[in-house]
Amino acid sequence: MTNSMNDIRHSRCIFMIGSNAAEAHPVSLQHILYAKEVNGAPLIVVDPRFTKLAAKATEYVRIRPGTDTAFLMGLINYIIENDWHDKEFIRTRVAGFEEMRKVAAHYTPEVVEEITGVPKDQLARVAKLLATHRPGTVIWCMGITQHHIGSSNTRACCILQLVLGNMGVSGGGTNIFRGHDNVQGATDVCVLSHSLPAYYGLKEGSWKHWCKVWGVDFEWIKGRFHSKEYVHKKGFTLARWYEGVIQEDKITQYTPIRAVVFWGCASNSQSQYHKLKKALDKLDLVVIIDPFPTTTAAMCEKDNVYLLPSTSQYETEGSVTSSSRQAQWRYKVVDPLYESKTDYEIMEEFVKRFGFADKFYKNIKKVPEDVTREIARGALTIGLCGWLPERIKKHTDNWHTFDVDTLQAKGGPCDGEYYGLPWPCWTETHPGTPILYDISKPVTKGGLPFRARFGTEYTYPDGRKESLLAAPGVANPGSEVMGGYPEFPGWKTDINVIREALKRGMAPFGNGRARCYCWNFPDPVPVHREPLHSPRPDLIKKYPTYPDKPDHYRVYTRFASEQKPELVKEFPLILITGRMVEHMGGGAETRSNKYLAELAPEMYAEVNVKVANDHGIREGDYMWIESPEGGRIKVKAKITDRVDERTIFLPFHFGGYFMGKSFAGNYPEELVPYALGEPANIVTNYGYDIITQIQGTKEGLCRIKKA
Amino acid sequence: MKKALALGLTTVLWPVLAAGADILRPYGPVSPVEVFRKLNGLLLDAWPDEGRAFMEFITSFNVYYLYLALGLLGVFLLHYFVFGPRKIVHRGEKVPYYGFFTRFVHWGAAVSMTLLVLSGLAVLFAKALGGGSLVMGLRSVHVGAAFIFVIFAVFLFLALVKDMFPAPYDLKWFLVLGGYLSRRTRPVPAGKFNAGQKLWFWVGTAGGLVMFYTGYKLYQFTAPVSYLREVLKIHLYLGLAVLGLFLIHLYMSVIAVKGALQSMLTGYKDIEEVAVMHPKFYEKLRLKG
Amino acid sequence: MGAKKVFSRPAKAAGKPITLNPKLARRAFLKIAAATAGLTGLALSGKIVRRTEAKEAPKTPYPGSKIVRTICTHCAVGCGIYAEVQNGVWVRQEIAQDHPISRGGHCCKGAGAIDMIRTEKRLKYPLKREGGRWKKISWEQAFSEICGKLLEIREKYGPDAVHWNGSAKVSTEMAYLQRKLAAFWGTNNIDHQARI
Amino acid sequence: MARMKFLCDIERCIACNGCVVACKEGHQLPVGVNRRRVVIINEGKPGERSISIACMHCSDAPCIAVCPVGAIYQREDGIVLVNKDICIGCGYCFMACPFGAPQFPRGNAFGARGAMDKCTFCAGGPAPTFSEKERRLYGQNRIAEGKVPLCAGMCSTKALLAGDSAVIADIFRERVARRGSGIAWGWSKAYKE
Repeated sequence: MTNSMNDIRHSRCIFMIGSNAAEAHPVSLQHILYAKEVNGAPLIVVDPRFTKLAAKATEYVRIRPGTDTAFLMGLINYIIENDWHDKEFIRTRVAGFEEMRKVAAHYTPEVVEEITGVPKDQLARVAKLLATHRPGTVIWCMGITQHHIGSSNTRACCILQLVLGNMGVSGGGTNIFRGHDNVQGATDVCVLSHSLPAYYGLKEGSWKHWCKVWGVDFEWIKGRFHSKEYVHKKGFTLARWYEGVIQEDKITQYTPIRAVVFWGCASNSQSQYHKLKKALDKLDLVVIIDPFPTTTAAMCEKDNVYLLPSTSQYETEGSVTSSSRQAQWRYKVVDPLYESKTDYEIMEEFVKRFGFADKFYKNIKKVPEDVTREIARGALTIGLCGWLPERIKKHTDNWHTFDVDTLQAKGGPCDGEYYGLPWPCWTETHPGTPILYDISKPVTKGGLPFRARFGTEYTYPDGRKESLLAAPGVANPGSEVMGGYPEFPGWKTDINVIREALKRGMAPFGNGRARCYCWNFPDPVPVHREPLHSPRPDLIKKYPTYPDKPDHYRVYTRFASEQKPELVKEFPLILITGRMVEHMGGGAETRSNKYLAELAPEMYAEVNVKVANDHGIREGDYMWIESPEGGRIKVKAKITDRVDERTIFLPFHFGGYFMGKSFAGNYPEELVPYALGEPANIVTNYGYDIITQIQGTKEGLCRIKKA
Repeated sequence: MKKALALGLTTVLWPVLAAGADILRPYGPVSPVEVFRKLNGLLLDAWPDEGRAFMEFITSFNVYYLYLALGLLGVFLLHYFVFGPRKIVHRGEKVPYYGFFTRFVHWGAAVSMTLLVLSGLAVLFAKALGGGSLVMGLRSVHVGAAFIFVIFAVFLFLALVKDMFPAPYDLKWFLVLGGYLSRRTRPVPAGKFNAGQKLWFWVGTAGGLVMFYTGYKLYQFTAPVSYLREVLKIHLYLGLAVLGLFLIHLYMSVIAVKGALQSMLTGYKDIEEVAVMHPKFYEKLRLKG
Repeated sequence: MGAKKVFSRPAKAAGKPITLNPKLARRAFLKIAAATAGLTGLALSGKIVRRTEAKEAPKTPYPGSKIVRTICTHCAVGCGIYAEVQNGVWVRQEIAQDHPISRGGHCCKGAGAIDMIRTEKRLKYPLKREGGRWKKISWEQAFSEICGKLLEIREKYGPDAVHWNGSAKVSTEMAYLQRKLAAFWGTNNIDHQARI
Repeated sequence: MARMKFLCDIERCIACNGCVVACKEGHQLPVGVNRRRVVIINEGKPGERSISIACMHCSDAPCIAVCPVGAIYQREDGIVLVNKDICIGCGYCFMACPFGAPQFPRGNAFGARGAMDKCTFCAGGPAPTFSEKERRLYGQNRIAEGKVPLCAGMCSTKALLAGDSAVIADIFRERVARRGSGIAWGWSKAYKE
């Protein structure tokens, strides 16, 4: 999120696409509905499904799954055509606008209607609402990202905001509501196969930087790896690690995977779950560390699995980062229950036995505070330098002193600081950055320009040259250079450079332009590409997907070869998944809560009444849903108008059944969750994002029949 | 209250206010009036039509039970002292009247019925007992006894039904009120069972089954609430009839007709008594020899 | 913080239980409004209504308890939780009305956060699957067997034969340690839920 | 005299069930007892709305009128409570209630209904305040602590308002005036003056 939950209170227009915040982030609605009621902000909800959020919308746009880019580019085009774009903002702070405009011109209202199914009048109305109500915020979730063109979708959202000039202002911004409670924190420290903490990547310089922070020799770390190549090679992802075991797609790693450790991670959230199940049956070792037995434990049928009881989050402590980039200290409430151990203790035991405890804990005497300090020393790119445990605790201890509207403390020990020190929090005294790219405030007071990450100038394929630095006169107040400037050399590895930049009132990462044209992406400007399993075979030719990617996070990932126009004949219905308010993620915790299980006890599939009648299915009947990959699940039908006549919706929280068979007996005795059901991900389709390899669970196909 | 009125007014004024705030209109054409109506339908259900009536019914119904019980008690006392119990000169000859099975199911039904009546009355007059766990316990007894009773009632029905069909002379029996309003003993028009017994039989078994069904619905408590209200009404009205006949039966068999109790215990009736009280059956016996 | 007007209560003999019977005059807390109500009103009108303190602190059902501030574990909104702890037991979940983001609000998951402690479905000790059945083992056995096997796999097939699935549900510090562990183990095969 | 009331702002309720679980978890209710529930109308269609419903603590409460043992009573501040020591579980109150508030946990002999349980406005019950008995039978007594009911306090969107009628009516009217729509469903039924 570039802004914060509370900042939505200042929005004059709320555009939500691919998000069901009413179920996934109910408390955020407090602020959204406030803006709707008090500012008279239209609430535009774009979603294939009439969600609980859509029930609160002033404008609901039903869109065909997987066509978000087309719709967004259509909006952008319509806004530019009508001369509603923010010309001054684009002139001073945006790069590649002309190139983008040429691409967007293709997406006329007629074309958009053809692709997305959104009537052209509605597109015009939405575009007008966006143009006449500024600043507006754009909010999205997994409905945007979980597509093979997920990264294009997200960029299209960003471009929309750039065109409207809604970036860096209160009430504007691109706000991505993140899922898990600390997914922002875990992402910031990059529990990811393609980067070291704080998005440093896997380049040699990055390794050296972190080795310095850890106080270990880079050569030693290198020696721990199989070879030098593998130090810099992106690893398997959560979405496809099981291919490393079953190898149905060719892997590019010297060895198959033999063991997997699930450390606070559910397996039933991964698509094509029936293939993951094969991997579980094949692995030598499965270790599950969790407060609950999880679906994974029940799915393992071999004697290869260990279940270690870690404590819940309330029996340990540490900082958590909310979606708004705020750190809060999650204090320990009670001592560990039963024989469970905290994750820190388990980690220590592992590290001790692996034989590198002295190196691992070199700078860490007290857990978790010293870990926070180590992160602060290393994570310069995103400015976690100011996140010291004392400061984070101070904010949590004094949360009552922060203003609801601005999130700034009025008086008290945190006077003037923003709640949770939203990163970048450059130094120990920096108040945090409540709104990213806001040039109305000095950098030391939480302002920032766009980052000048990609040099100072770029030549586009048509020969046009453009500066990548902000236009003259555009900079934060108090900046030594009033205008664009490149990044300070060495700022990513030396805190003193950052201090120096701040002293001069400047941003360490420079003052650049936001790019509408990303030359390092497969599609420099987002373009529509039909889903791999498209329900519109006639459009595949015009909007084909990418060529296959042979070494995509160590596994061959099919794109063009997977896109078969004839598939829709056999699998005519579109399959999307989503959340229920009662459950969370894989549901291990919530399905073990008797009250939540009472409220949402059963797996179901939402079916439109027409589809149901065509298949002879009545409310509450069991039906089979089958995927092109051979997955099938038996679920109850819930007949509803939430989905349209081509779509099936499944909530993805359930587990404990597998293709019609109950696995309740496989749970440890007496620990069977109160609610069991078929995992929706058994039938989610093949398809991964070209850049991030996020799974495309929101654009698959399926067929149904009465059970 | 003024504030409530103001709220009401804003609701009514909605279309006017909303004209200026077109953008805020929720997606789709739904007015608050519509929402109000839907919610009423869903949540209040039939309450606006039935609620008040139900309250009046339930708060005033207990008193009928009281009137009935007290009234019958008075009638019994009066009858006892005016006409006295019926005694029939015993010649000593006994005829088998009730088989073992009949007696067995009769007493099973009788005991459970007694429990049902007593516990039922306890629930109705719970206030006098102070409510709480005592009455709650008696409610459980009511439920338990009902399950026992219904089994006996079915068998009792099967055992006796062939002699229980109404006959033309039953009317006459009612006209003379079974001859009980007289000190003299004259034969009354009755078969194996007189009209009063038949009435009790039908109310006790068929009515008992209805009581059981309605009671079961109340025990389950899952039916729609307006159905429950109806069911409760039936249960209470029928209960009144059952209580009345139960008390009459009790009085007749234990006090008013000497030997009646004895005959249900032993299964034999005095031939003289049969001749007087059940002449049609006596005829049949004589014909048979 | 809420628009709570708490009047003083009639003095009662200390230690004697007070019965809130209708027959007894109830004069305590005659005018309270839900914090929510107050807060939203406040939010809408911009007024700040301060709560007038009760002259005598109300008795609490959990004497000696303390409030621990913590954060809900269910989504990234970051709602605050007041956990009331008495003698090391989390006795109840209080309303964190003054939390700047959630202002006491919770969805059904957060409202039942305490269930994470109360539920009977928590894992209680390390388990191992043996002959198709779950068998209780000691921590020591668990660690030595797991780490032994992991090291054996590393030795035999290389560090990339192990895949680590980290978590977005642990603290940032723990997540960082997970990433660090993978680096020290010698692999980039580590990922977590942000990928999906 | 202050008068305690509930008001659910239908325009704000998002059917997140936060109030339901807050209530159950706060009072440790058995599964199946719903002192509060959320009802959705027009589900999945334009005009979808939801409302959170519990005992409204009516001013002229039908349950009090029909209770055959006088177990239900109303406090001076309008809160309607039940005395579980007197209640016989007959269910009349459920049949008389316009809102379906009374609940009956099972568990006696032959599975007969136990004593009636319903929303207490978090005001405990007639047992000694803060006693173990009160907690077991009625749940928390937050009113005696000067705290607000859990459901309203934990409402995610501040849709559910609870408290002194004058205050919450003010808040609600302000909201209605701002946005131009809103109905206080149930008020005319529950609070006749």
